[in-house]
Amino acid sequence: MTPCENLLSVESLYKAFLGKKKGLSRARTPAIKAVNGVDLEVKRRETHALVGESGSGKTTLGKTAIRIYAPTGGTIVFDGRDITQLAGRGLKAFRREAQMMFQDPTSSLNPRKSVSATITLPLRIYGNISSRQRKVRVEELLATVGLPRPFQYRYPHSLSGGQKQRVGLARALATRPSLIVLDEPTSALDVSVQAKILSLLANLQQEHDLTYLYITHDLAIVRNIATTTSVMYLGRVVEQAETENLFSNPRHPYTKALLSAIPIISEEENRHKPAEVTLEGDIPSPSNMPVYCGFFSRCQEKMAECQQVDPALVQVENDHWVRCLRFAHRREEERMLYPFTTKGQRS
Amino acid sequence: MSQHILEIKHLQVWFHTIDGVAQVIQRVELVIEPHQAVGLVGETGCGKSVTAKAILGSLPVPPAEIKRGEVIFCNQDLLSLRVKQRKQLLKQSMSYIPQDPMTSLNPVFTIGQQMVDLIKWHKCANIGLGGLLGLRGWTKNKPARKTALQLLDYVNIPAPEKIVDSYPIELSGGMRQRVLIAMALVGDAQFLIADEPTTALDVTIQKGILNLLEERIEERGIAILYITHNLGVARRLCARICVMYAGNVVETGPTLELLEDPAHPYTIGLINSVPKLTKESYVGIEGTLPDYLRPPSGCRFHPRCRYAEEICRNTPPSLREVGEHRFVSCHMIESFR
Amino acid sequence: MFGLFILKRLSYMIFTLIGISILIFVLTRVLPGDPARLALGPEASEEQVQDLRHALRLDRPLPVQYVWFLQNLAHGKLGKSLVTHRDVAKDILQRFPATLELVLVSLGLAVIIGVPLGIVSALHKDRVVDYVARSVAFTGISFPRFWIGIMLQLAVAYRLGLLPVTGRMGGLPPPHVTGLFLLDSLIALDFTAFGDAAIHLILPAITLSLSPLAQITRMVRANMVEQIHKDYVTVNRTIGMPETLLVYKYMLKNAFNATLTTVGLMLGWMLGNAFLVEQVFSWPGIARYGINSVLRNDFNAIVAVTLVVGLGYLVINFVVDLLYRVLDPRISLEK
Amino acid sequence: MNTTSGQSTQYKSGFQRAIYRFSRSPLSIIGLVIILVISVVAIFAPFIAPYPKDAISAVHFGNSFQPPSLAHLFGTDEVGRDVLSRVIFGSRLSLKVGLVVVAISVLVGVPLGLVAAYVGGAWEVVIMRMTDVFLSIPPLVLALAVAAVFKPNLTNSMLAISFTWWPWYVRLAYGEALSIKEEDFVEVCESVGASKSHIMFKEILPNMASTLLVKVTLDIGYAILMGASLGFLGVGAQPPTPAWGTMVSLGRVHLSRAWWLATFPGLAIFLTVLGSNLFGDGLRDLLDVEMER
Repeated sequence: MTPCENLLSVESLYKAFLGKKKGLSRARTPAIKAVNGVDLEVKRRETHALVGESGSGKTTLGKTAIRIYAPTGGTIVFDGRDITQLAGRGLKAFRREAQMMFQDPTSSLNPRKSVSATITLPLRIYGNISSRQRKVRVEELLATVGLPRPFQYRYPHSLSGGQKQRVGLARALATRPSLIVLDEPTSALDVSVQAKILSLLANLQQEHDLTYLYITHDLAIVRNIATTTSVMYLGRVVEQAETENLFSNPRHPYTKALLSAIPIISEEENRHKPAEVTLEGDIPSPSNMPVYCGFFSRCQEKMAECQQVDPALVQVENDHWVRCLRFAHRREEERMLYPFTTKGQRS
Repeated sequence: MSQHILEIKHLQVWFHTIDGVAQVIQRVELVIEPHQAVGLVGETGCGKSVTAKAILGSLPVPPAEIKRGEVIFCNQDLLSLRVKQRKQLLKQSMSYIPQDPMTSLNPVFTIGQQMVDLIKWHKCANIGLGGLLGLRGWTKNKPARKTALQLLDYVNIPAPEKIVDSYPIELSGGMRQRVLIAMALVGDAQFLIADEPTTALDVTIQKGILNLLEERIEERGIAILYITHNLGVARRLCARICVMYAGNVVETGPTLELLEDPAHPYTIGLINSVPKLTKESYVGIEGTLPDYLRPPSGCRFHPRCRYAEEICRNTPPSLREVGEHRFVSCHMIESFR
Repeated sequence: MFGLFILKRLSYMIFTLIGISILIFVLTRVLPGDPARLALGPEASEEQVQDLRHALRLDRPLPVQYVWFLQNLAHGKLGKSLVTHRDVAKDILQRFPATLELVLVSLGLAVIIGVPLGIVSALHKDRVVDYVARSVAFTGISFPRFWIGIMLQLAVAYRLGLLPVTGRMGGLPPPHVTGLFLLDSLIALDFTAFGDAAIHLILPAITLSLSPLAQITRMVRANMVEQIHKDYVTVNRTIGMPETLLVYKYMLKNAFNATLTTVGLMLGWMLGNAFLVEQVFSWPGIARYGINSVLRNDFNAIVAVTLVVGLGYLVINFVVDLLYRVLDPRISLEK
Repeated sequence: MNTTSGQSTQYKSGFQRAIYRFSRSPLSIIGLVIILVISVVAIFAPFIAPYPKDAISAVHFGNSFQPPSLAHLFGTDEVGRDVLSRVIFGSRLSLKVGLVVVAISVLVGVPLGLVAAYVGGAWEVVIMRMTDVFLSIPPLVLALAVAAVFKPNLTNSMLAISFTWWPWYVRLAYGEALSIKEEDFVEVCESVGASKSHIMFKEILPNMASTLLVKVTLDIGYAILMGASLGFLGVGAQPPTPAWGTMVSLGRVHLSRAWWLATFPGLAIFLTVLGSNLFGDGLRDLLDVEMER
């Protein structure tokens, strides 16, 4: 089968965490709908950014997309194969093709295991190569992520934040995956170290034809490394577009608020920022989700009907989708022009 | 004497650890004018929080040791005052906003109880037995509670009546930070130290808090020392920025000038490492942070500096004026600017 | 919210109680050693033993025995003691106040001395006071209760003759109201009886309270020290809050919650360890009664004592949990 | 702090740092010394004891009830045996009780706690409820009941104590595993496809090793204490075997006439438990600090 254009495509994906059990009775506290119907397409060798604030479900989406969590609804297609219901051996076989790099450098490495033991684990499970070859592979991986050879004998407590993230990256590369989900890899690092990790990630993408699903809340990074960007709010994609397009012409009020809130350094960056928007209030809690548009309580451009209708994701431009009633009227016109491409109701 | 509200002269702080003596703060010079917002910017481990603690006097003395230096505040050197005197002075004119809203409020008392204690304490020396026991009735006492409600409203908290009787765990991060700001504004302090108050918050909520801080500071004419690792936040709030690296103030100057045309090699490297919306290429800084147990001799940036010469390796530089209110601590400044 | 919590805990307690009864029931019935033979002693004839076995329904299959046992339990009949041939329930009712009094006084002693000692040693960490407090704590824990009891008896009671060696009352016990002699004598305003009961109580109470005293001191110290590192302490101190307010109101309340669980545990622990102290001081409590029943394999009594002590344990844990919820809002408000 | 330009600071390795900090707290050193002394005494008992034969069966009615003297440092008992020798041999028994009880409890309790915390579901409910049942009976009562049913001897008393001791380790392992399994590296192993047993025993267990070590050190002392209590109540090792608990109980009968019979074995118990307590506590402060780093 010819390798289809999308490495990973996700359709109306749901993931809810059951609330705590109340005593012996069956009743539970309301389920937390972390991912609430998401459609996503990640093309090969692309960096697709998932942007959103805490509680937007971006990390859960990342983990569910590569089956670290089992989804409660929707379908996931990886490289043409449906991996939604995979389990046991099938799931284990799939695992080598998609890996994840975590946010917190200290907690993603077992403090009691040496660097080489951490990297060898995936090799032992998938590599079926002799231990001597494994040692060579470990040294090779350390070199790829820019760490000197003797680092393999060191323990996590003697490494800096940046060095720990490089070990995490080496571990992710061990099984030669085609997709890596990066969960805010640099947010715990200092700016100077972050720059080096980001350039390392960029080089590795070229050398190993890697596809990245880059999860972050830092739009400045997204602007520099992502080809496509999806903005998430309360478990849903509220806007998705080519990164250039999103920054030059943001449509959804939340995206505009996010863009205007980024602290900038140089004067000319101001030109890339939309008009001043300040949000009040807090994100509604994911356990009792409003039935209408989640952003209603904080939206500056809210209209009356925003409180009745739950907006669907609508195509406003080639490869630019928005989930907002302001653009809903487009849907009627669209029905005439492109009857089958409204994302929400894929036939 | 001088009209500065706070002046730090050649502060040096060492820490005695098991592995040896960590010379964390080598030389910090800092001047803050009344009604002025100064940003103290630096990466993790550069000593900015230690400087703040030295001013507030909350440095744990057994491991820490203030080798030399003076912190002149309201014409008195805080370091030489006795604890009682310093507390009295701080009580009237200085206050503090902590970094992590999640752990900075006492979990087992309501917001009202904590604020009323603070308000009562600011007015009179002792808060009486009732306060000590935290009797529920006591917190209902009218004047202090009314001031607490006013303050909560002053920091734009919706429905202060509900918040006053709720416990910290019931509030979101942004809300807790606003409570902490309200607490910092209890006494009419002229000087405020904020230690990265918005780092733990989301970008949109951070913007709200920064707007609030900006308005209240201008209204009350408070001078603020704003500590952060994010240059963008410093630009948004502060008129002047001091850049710190490895226990030294390497450069100070008006915000816009410093960001547009940085002088010190480290500041240049720092600004170049930040990914910008204009998609300019970002390149980090070579090498890693120095180890305080065996700090590099002379200028502590010399191992990572392109312009390092022999002089940089032996003698530590001192702040030199290179423009209007612009100071840089670097020997080779003339050669590459 | 509270109703639900209480309901949940009660169902949990009943469930555990049943668990205990099964455990003890199995222990006494299934394990080797024929209870009837042991009770009647070696010289009893074979058919005498068989009659007893039949009377106690030991010959029936196990589940039937257990059901029969539960029925009796429901009616409060705990069966006859093979030794005293009196109804076990009466024995226990008569002896329980003695143990209760000993345990309560010892706990009072431990808390009154332990809590302040813990606070002081936490505040002056690693200074003389701290070392003294910690060494007192360590010795307290390490003393074998029975041995320290004997030593006290030997030194104070026997050699110096200051205090009575054993027993609970010299003269006549006060009129029976609650069974707690101290209380009863106070109610009857009979101060000589009160004095008499008190001096009898001193040595056993000290012996029993030594280890809980040490545990409470350590726990209070550990909790207070933990509080010192918390952010809110440094923040309040930086804002300039006076030390006394900070320590005695803010830190103490945090530390107190955790100490409460220790006090609860100690109360339960004491119930168990009263066995040794009552044996040494021949204190007429259920613990001593329990030991004799175990030694003579009077299995009805064993089951009864274990159930009573187990129930006491569960009630204490339940009360501690309830208090913990009241004091610490975080748990009940957890969304 | 990481290395500077080139010359790497000579860092005391974790172990050296631990030794340095340990040596700074006097209480822990005393604890270590006591434990070492008692272990040496236990191992070389036959050579150290002045009258090795007295420890088992020898009887000299001639010099019974001799007060402590140069010949008999701890005096002699009712049948003339040297109390010091019996106490020295008694240390063997006690250490055996302590080590066996703790070993059984760790081997039974820790895996159950791990499974309950990591696998969860039905396992968790069954294991934890059973633990609650065992722990809601005061340990001494349960041990007493178990020991009394069997023929009273040392092995049975050890089994009785272990029977009541393993639930503490289930609870300890359960609590630790619950917090460790939240760490990212556990999720990484799951995402890489490591087996459940690998994660439990090779990822989670090593991280709770230090807390376990502290509890083991403390528990050896407490297990000895429990063993002595059972001995005192008459269900432990029977005479003439030199068990400390039994010696105290027998000594109590002649207390007024020969105070030394009960005093010295009791002192030995006290010292052992004190040693393990001090050393355990020193270990805990040490490991907590190491955790903070």
